Amino acid sequence: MSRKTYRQAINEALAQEMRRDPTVVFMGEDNVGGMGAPGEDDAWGGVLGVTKGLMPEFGRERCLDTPISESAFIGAAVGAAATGLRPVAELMFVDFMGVCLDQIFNQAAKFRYMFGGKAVTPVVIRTMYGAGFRAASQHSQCLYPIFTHIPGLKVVMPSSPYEAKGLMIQAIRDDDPVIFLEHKVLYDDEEEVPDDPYTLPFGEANLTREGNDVTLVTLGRMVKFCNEVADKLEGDGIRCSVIDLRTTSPLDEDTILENAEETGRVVIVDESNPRCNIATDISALIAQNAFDALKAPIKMVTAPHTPPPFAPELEDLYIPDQAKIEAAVREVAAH
Amino acid sequence: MSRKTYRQAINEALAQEMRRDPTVVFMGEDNVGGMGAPGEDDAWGGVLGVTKGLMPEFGRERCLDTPISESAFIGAAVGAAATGLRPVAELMFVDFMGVCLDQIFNQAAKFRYMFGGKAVTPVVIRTMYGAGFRAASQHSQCLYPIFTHIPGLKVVMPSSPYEAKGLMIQAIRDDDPVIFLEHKVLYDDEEEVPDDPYTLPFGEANLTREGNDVTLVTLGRMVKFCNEVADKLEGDGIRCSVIDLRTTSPLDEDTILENAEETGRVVIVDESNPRCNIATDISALIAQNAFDALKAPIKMVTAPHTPPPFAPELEDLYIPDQAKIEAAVREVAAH
Amino acid sequence: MATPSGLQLPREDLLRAYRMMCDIRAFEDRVHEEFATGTIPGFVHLYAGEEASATGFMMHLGNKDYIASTHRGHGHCIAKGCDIKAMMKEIYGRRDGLCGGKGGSMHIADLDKGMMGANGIVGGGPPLICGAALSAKTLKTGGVAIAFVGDGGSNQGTTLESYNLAKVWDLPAVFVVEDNRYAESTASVWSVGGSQLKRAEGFGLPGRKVDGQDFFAVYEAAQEAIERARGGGGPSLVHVETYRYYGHFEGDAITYRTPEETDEVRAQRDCLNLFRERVTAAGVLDAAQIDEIEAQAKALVDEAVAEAVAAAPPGEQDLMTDVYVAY
Amino acid sequence: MATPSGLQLPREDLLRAYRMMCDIRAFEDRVHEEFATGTIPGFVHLYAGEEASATGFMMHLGNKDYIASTHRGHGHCIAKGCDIKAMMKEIYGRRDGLCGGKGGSMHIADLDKGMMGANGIVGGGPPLICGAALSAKTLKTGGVAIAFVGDGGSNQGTTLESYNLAKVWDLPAVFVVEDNRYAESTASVWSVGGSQLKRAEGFGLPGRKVDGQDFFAVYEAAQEAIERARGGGGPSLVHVETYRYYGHFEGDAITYRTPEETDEVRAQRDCLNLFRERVTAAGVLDAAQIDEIEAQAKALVDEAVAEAVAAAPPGEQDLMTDVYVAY
Ligand SMILES: Cc1ncc(C[n+]2csc(CCOP(=O)(O)OP(=O)(O)O)c2C)c(N)n1
Ligand SMILES: Cc1ncc(C[n+]2csc(CCOP(=O)(O)OP(=O)(O)O)c2C)c(N)n1
Ligand SMILES: [Mg+2]
Ligand SMILES: [Mg+2]
Repeated sequence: MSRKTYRQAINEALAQEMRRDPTVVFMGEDNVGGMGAPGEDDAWGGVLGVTKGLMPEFGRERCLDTPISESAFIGAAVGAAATGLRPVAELMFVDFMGVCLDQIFNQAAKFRYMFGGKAVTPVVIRTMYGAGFRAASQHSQCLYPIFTHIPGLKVVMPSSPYEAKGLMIQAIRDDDPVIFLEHKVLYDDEEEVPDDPYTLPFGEANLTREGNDVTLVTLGRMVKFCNEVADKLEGDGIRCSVIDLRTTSPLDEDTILENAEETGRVVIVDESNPRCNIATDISALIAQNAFDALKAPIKMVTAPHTPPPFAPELEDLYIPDQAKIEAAVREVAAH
Repeated sequence: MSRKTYRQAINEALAQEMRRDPTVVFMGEDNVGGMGAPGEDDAWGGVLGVTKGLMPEFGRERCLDTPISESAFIGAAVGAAATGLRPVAELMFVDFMGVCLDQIFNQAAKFRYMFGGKAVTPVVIRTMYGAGFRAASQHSQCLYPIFTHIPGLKVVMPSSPYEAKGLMIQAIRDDDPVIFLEHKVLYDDEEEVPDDPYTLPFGEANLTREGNDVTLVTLGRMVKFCNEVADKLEGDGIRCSVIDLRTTSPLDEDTILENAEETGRVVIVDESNPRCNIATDISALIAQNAFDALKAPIKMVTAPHTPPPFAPELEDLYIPDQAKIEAAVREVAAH
Repeated sequence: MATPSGLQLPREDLLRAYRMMCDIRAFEDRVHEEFATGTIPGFVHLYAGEEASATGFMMHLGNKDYIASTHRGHGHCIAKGCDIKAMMKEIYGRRDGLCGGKGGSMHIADLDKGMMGANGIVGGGPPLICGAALSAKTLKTGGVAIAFVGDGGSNQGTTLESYNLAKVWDLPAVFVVEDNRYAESTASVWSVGGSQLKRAEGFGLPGRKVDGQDFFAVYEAAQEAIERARGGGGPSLVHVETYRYYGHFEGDAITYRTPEETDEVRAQRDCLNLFRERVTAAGVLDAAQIDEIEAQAKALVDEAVAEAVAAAPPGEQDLMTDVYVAY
Repeated sequence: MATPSGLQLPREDLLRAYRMMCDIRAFEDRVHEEFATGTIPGFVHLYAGEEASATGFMMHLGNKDYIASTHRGHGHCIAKGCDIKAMMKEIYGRRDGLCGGKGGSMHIADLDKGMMGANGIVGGGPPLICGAALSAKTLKTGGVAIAFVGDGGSNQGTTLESYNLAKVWDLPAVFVVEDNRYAESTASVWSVGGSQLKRAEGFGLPGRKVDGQDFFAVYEAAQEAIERARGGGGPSLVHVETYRYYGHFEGDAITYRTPEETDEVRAQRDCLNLFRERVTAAGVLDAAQIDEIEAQAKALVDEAVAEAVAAAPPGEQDLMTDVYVAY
């Protein structure tokens, strides 16, 4: 056990799985870096350094740089997964899905069904999401609702270093295509993380706080915000449960519904744009299945229906923050 | 006024707008057909004949065939829209979005915001969606929740020939990027459609039936099914309102909420896959804003969380049908 | 032009090749007929006319070699060794079809046979084949991977990116552009700027053009490309000039070309006829053997249709299975 | 090599060209400095070193001509005539920045100036430029459209498809591959299979390679390509060999190349130095004029920074505007 960043936790998960299983390879733009260039050998480790240090141990055959050809190399990862490898492919920013989505949603996600259960496609697509870097409209989106909408994909969103390591190891060992979403603002977050390999299960949410007044359902970076709000409100006598979904597909419906039934008051916090997102998804689940237990309208805290803006002042307004979450909880608690 | 099919209604809308406005052009694979080929001149008019007959009047300069290069030609439509034309581009099946989504969601949808309000991008992307043709997993999807999720796009889903003509003319005249979704099973549907041009507004739902017991919220092909169910249940004393959304973005929240408040009982029928879709979106809207008026859980009738299957027997089970809708309404009415 | 190497093939290989071509032709002709009766659902794209292409390549492949096909996949499937009866059942949407009735004509696959699927997405296959080639290279299986793509599909960005990725990663891959002159109604002389061979060169791939109606020419070009890939010589491209006899899909009124054009190819350049003439003229096979193979193919397809018609469809219990390995 | 045509440019054009290059250099050098102080938010990619490329092309363009840029867009913006002060404000995220502070460095655009935007998506521009060229052709504006793309972006399928579409539609378009040897940390000698010129040929486009450090060479190649497009001669490609002085983005530790490599280009092949030497040696401009232009550029950028620093950011009332024309 030692303190590790989110970045280190993912790196360690990759290293340990690559040691354990020779069929695990990774690929992506500059994932090692420096191909054909006169400088250092392990030059980059990805744009934010997540895979740095792995190539010297595992070699260029298993640590692959790629041209800027997402369709080709994400598709190659999918094809390799169907033929014996366990590739971890990096889509640098989730915002780039538009140039390669077909290989993800029509190929990887559908092979097993279209082929009558005969295909196994254990590919992991790592990708960076979320606002907070002043990276503007094309480098700050969430987009995980889109993957969640697609049958055949699993969608994983680690909220902390501990979560990241365990979920990444599970993702690599999992036999289905997994979209693994890393929040760019979390990479330097640090906490105690076991040194040995471990897995965290998909489809089992993590109850990070327990309280009988209000249920907060959330995911990714927002888990941290929700825990902070829950801590603060405890002082005011409002006791919140906080559910970290961990995976949006599969979804742990039981934990959500049980908790919502207990409190009767629900706030869902989702960093993505508001239409057809995880907040609406969970809200609908509860409105259909726990209706009779509800004591208040279900509140959703999300980004607005706009692209992510560049200016820091606007981006800060765009991101759901502790103040907005607190206000929503207070409103629901008072209903 | 004369009887026209859905196909003819769309064709007529295009013809009338092209006559009115010389900047309107259309493009797509085989949209005229026969480029470079030794046969007939107006050989195809698109794979299901929607644009057939327009080229002889408007010429090859405004009626453009394309190579199978969706990124390039959908992007070209977007670029042309930003520089003076009003292109109507056909993405043959919405299932093909994965090879060109970037030009739609990162370019067209975001220009105006990213450029501080200075860009105008009046592009229409026509595309065919939905199950029922035994066309299997990659040619039968709905996917409109994905477009609805993206700020900057308008999403239009005509439910009948009359709707199709008026909404298409509005789409062409509209200054924002519009995704215009045509259900492949509706093309041969026929009804009375005015001969003169007319527009139907975006963001104003159409109340096709009025009743005080249950509110059915729906769209596209499902409107027909819901109306049939409403007619049938009327005989059993269950009076339904049926709301045809017409556009999912913008969304007519007022009509939905008013009607839901009146009946207190809501069933949402959405042909798409169940996670993060229009059904969850509407459900969440109501659970947040009309909660106190609700008398029953909000029911959703959707496709299951699977790709569309090929075998007719499976596809028929996959599609939300009148029996499933009726069961949901009865359940909600009885709560 | 007959290549000497072709006619020097062992007799059993000649028989095997002709059987593949006849199986495909019989299959496609029969599906064409059956479709017209309304018993086959969905979109169906037939490969009749192009048999020499699939056969010329697949003769060199084993089960550890992978191919990715297109929407026009029956010929590739049959040549790669997919079970013909299970294929027919799949096309009819039957529960014991090759894909449980869930895929249909556009999604027939058999990974055990190295057949990664027909594909409903034009340009869907080439990236996948880079992956299969990467597996072969990384796991040192000795296998190669081949992407078939149409003239229309050669304009899809996914295809073009794959040429480059295969080159840059130095993969044991072959790209086969089956140019049957049309993509739906659009002629390749119009849609393809430049040329297939110059494109190959543009990405650093060796390229070669062959007469796709001549089995022996395809066979030899395929051999060169596949041996190069297998021997570590990297990816390459083969441009196969061929022709489809039926419409783009079943139901196509074929207004964009003339019946004369089709008649001429059928009469002058049919790949089965050319093969037959070649081997009988050279005396390496005799007419009776050839006739027997043709008759066997038809009989097999007759049986396949009869069984498919009689087979049971999937039911409610099948709708939700096979989405995930575990969920 | 100096081209005679270059030095025969009218004096005012030489002055204009040098001013463009100096404005870009001063802008980028200063943004580099300011970024290091932490006052500029976001991802910033600088064009310093590549000025002759943007300038050589933009000298031939007017407001009815459109360009699409890349993530490394400042140089293209300045050369296309975007207001430098408004650009600086945009980079600082100010309310009266060129895009209201909503776009930032990666999304500066000014459609009135024919600048269709920097682009955060590699390969985002070429399809758009096919559209701008289509508008020019259909509306008979006489305009041309130019897509700038990096060596890395030349491997993106969207770029490759656009070559073909421009050819097939016979558009007044030019594709400029600005090959600065690297895409992030990856060298173009590795990532680009084949070559840019052979790719152009592959799609039927005339292609030409130029020394991008030599303004006059770029100017002439640009003239040829642009005149061809404007005259109805169709699309073409120019491969510009150039170099970026700073890291991929500000903050890059530049471990993948050697400082010596950069020093050598700066010392031997700097496009401003080469221009200066050429025109002063030929006696068409004198050193004092050149110095004055440089000083003016620096002063302008100083003012731009001062105003940007002092300018107000957008606020809550701006968050939800500009998503739609009407909603
Ligand atoms: C991405 C995508 N775009 C368009 C289509 C529709 N479509 C199916 S087949 C086809 C023509 C393909 O032509 P070609 O590649 O030459 O193959 P052929 O049909 O001639 O065998 C088209 C346009 C598709 N399936 N996928
Ligand atoms: C589709 C997409 N993939 C990857 C990236 C990340 N990215 C931004 S710039 C860049 C390198 C681009 O290299 P090049 O095209 O040579 O342009 P340069 O930076 O050298 O000017 C990459 C990989 C992106 N923005 N978009
Ligand atoms: Mg073809
Ligand atoms: Mg570069």
